[in-house]
Amino acid sequence: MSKTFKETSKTGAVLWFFQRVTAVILFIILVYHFVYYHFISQGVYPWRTVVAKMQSPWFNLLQFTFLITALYHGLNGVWMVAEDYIHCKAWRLAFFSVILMVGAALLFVGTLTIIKISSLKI
Amino acid sequence: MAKVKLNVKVLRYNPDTDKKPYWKTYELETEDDVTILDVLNEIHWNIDGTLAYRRSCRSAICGSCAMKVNGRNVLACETGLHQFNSHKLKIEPLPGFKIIKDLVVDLDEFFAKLERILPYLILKKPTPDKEFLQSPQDFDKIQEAAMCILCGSCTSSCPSLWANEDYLGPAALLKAYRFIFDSRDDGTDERLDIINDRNGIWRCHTIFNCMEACPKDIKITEYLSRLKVKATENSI
Amino acid sequence: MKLDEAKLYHKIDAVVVGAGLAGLRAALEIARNGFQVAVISKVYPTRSHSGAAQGGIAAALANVKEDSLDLHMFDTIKGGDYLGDQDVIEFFISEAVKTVYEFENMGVPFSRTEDGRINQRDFGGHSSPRACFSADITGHVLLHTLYEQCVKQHVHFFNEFQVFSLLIENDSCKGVVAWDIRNGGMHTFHSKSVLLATGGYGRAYKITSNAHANTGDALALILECGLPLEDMEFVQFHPTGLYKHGILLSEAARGEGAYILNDKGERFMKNYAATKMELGPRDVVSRAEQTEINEGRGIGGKDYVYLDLRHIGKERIMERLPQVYDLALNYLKVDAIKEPIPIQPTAHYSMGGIPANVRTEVIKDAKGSIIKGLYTAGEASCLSVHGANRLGTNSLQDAATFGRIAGISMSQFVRDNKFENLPANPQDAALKKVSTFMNGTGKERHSVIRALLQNGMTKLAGVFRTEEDMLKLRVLVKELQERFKNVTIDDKGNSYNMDLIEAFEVSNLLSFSETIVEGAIARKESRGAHYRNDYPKRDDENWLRHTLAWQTEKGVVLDHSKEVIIFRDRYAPQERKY
Amino acid sequence: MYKRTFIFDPGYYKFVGSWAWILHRLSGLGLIFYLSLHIWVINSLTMGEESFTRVTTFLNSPVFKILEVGLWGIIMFHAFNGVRIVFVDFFKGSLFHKKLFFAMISIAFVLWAIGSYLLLSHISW
Ligand SMILES: Cc1cc2nc3c(=O)[nH]c(=O)nc-3n(C[C@H](O)[C@H](O)[C@H](O)COP(=O)(O)OP(=O)(O)OC[C@H]3O[C@@H](n4cnc5c(N)ncnc54)[C@H](O)[C@@H]3O)c2cc1C
Ligand code: HEM
Ligand code: SF4
Ligand code: F3S
Ligand code: FES
Repeated sequence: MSKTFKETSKTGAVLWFFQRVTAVILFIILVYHFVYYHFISQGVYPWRTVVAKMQSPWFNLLQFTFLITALYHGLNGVWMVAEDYIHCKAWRLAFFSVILMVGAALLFVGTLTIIKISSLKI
Repeated sequence: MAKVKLNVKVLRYNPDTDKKPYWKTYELETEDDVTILDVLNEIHWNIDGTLAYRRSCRSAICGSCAMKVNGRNVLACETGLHQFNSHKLKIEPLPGFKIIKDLVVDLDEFFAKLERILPYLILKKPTPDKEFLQSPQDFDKIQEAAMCILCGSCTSSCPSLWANEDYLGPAALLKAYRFIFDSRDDGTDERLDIINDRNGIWRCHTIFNCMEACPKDIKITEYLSRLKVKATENSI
Repeated sequence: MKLDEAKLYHKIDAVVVGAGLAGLRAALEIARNGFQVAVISKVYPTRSHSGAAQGGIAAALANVKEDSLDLHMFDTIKGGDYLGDQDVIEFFISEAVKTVYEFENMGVPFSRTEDGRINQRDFGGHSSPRACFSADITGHVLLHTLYEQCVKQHVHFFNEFQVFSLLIENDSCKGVVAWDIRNGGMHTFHSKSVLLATGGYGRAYKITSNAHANTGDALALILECGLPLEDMEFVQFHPTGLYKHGILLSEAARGEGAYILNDKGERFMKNYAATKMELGPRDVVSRAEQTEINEGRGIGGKDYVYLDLRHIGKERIMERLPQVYDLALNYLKVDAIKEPIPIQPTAHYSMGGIPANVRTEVIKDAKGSIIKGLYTAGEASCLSVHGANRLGTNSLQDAATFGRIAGISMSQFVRDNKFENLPANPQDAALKKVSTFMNGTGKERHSVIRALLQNGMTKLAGVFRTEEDMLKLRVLVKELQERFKNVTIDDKGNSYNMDLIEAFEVSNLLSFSETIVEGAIARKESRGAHYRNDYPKRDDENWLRHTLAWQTEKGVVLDHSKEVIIFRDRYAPQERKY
Repeated sequence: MYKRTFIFDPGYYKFVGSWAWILHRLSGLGLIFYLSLHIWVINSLTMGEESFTRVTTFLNSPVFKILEVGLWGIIMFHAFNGVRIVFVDFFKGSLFHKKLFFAMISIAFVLWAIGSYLLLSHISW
């Protein structure tokens, strides 16, 4: 039996389970998000109107949840794909770091955006 | 029962002389009610004795004769010509395994993986004088999984295995299911610890090729799902 | 290919040849006793033919209905037409219950009764539901469980190794020589004790329910060593073999009420066994079928009759007989719900084999002198539990129980004895076999010779036998043996040389078939599975005796001096009526 | 011994399960790629009125609308197949996974068509 088998990682259950939990949350948010922002609010609106709408706390909460779950779900998904195809331990580690960094960066930018929008003076 | 002309393409490989497998075509005439195994026998016995393949029971119970015929994994012995529309056959060894010779593949890893999941009853209670009691409902949970003939069709058809040869594979995981869900067994924790692994159950992405390939129609994916839930319950 | 010399020599306490139920059970016992044991098998253990057994394993557990050891013993003796040795049978029955409970405790998934105990079903010839079963895959689950237990005990497996010769010198067995099928190369296994558990010899027949691997290799090797075989003329024919294939359709079909019909659509069993009809014992039904066929009432005048399930109804067929349905559909394109299934009698079980005593030690003569360190169990052996006709489900029990006993005997032997020196040039005999085939220059194909032999055996020494037929067969076998000397093979390579293996197997078939023929010619009576048209009666006066057959320069030598052991006070022979 | 490599064995990809898996994987990767872009684009909203207008104008251009129709399709597929996967994992979906696949795909398709109509109908061509 190949030696590689012994490099275990026991995080599979957590990844698997939360991928599903986030999937269900995403399903709900995403449908809402699309229906609301892409179908209903169509056309070119004045900046002021849009930002005003975006400053409601309810909207911010939703946006933030979406950001977190989608990032987690998406990057976790990428990591699961990587686990399938990258067999060398060092490469896996490297890839994982990249994912973490990208995740952190996106989280930062995304959070910043939300905060900035809500603190904009109209 | 009429005679038919067959055109049979077989993937040949002899480790002593060939660098790479190659296709060889045989033309022959047989009855139309024969099985793929009969066709191979006919070739081996009367046309070309160098062809090698595994077979024994020829009644779909020993699991020797799994191979890929016209694009899917089957047991050669239970697959009749009539299951195909044409009289052209394309026969190759199971994908994903190493070829020893012609249609004979290396099963050492396959069996090693099976051994890995501790495929025997683990008892932490004393054995009774007679039998352990087990309800018919509990028996039903494992009956289908116990039908597995270890033919390797499922594991060799799984894209996850093609990408990662260390993946335990559906056959071994099904065996794990068979013991973990056996009401008599006390080894759940040990076994879950083994399959809850990078190369274990989490490499299954419910691709269902295994279920398509299984000659015994075992609902493999369903059992693997139950294992995943069990493993999750145990570690979260 | 250059092979490492050191790797071709193995020194190990015990060698088990054959990884069926008998072989694995023995290996498990030896390993549990702390000795080194190697299992040599020409197929992966889980591919052994024990896995094909469907019906069940017999033991008088009385889980479903009242039962007793006595009754089981009586059924077995009567089923065997009083040729079984009753001391062995008594021992066998007394161990049977333990064997099954042990299996259960090892994890075999048995079907269960409502209150959670091992379920049991009726089976032909047993007077109480005694067959412990697991759906219709009993042999399969037993075999797999045993294999798994052996894995747990770190038994050394030599899979896809075929034994080519036995190392017997001065009535003592010192090991075996085996060919590595996968890579080529001859390996010597030097051991204190050897178990032969290579299964049945159904492959001597054209129509058989046996696996391709059941070529009785060990029997031929025994003959080669100048040792005898016992009761070889007793070959059981099962009435419901799938037409042309011989694959077994379970007895359960008739249990569920299937009819057997001839060309006129008659349930002809009414002419042969009016009370039991289709549920008569195997030999009776097989003979009835064969008579119909011989007298031209086969379907369309051909050599088969119909097994008719149609009246049973779709639901019940699918629920109770799924395997029968699948087999008919996959192999013959017959939809059993709408059409009757073509069947014919099929060679099924070999009562004869390597003679041994109740401790499974191989014996070399009618007096019971043993060969030191050589053991046998399972279908390859003839301890004479089954006599002239085996009852369904008794054979798994036989293989398992005497496998265990063999393990115990061998452990004892290994503990008490030292390694003996190997004979000089141990590999010579085996290598010579390989080189004869590899360097053969003749034009004969082994497959052709085998087909001729199998045809001959099925036709001339099948369900019905006459002196005339068998004399013809004797000539045929001799002729084929001559022709075989000119055999050549296509494949001259080392790796997975199936051609070589098959040539070797055909030579074995040719060798022991002789003893079947000679035994059958000599036995001038009809008993159990052996039926002579010219001597249709059982003859207890003269024939309550076993046949021992040796192969010599001058042909087969028979000895009938080994008398059947009978407890006259309890189980005196009586007429066998069902 | 010879090891055949089977990164892609077309012979085997003809069953519902493996297509669902491949598409799910590709769509998932596509989505995370898009999400990254999305976050970056939204960020530009905070740069002030000017950049906002530039971006929203682009977002309402036919080119982007057509891209969005594609995106909507990918999302619908991934979302509904994702629901199928959840069913397979937790609710014995394995026993009818093919039917489930076609059912989910149908719903996804219908919603995709409706959504696409809505998206495209807002464009001033
Ligand atoms: C279709 C069918 C159904 C049956 N159903 C029942 C049933 O319901 N109940 C019942 O009690 N019995 C049944 N029997 C009979 C029973 O299955 C067999 O008698 C029993 O399994 C024999 O077991 P074994 O261990 O002796 O041999 P096997 O299981 O046949 O094993 C033989 C082993 O020997 C090995 N071998 C052979 N030659 C060599 C060699 N030269 N070198 C190395 N290895 C070798 C083989 O690889 C194999 O592993 C059935 C038989 C058949 C054919
Ligand atoms: C709409 C709701 C969504 C649902 C119901 C959903 C569902 C799922 C599920 C169940 C999986 C696990 C697949 C598996 O383990 O085999 C998965 C994987 C994945 N998802 Fe989603 N998802 C959704 C949205 C998203 C979004 C928005 C993204 C991108 C950011 C995304 C990216 C991924 C990726 C990359 C994978 C990994 C693919 C793989 O493992 O094959 N998903 N999704
Ligand atoms: S699960 Fe099915 S396909 Fe897989 S090894 Fe067992 S019988 Fe073969
Ligand atoms: S094909 Fe493979 S991915 Fe899972 S469902 Fe079967 S094991
Ligand atoms: S030969 Fe045994 S399964 Fe096909």
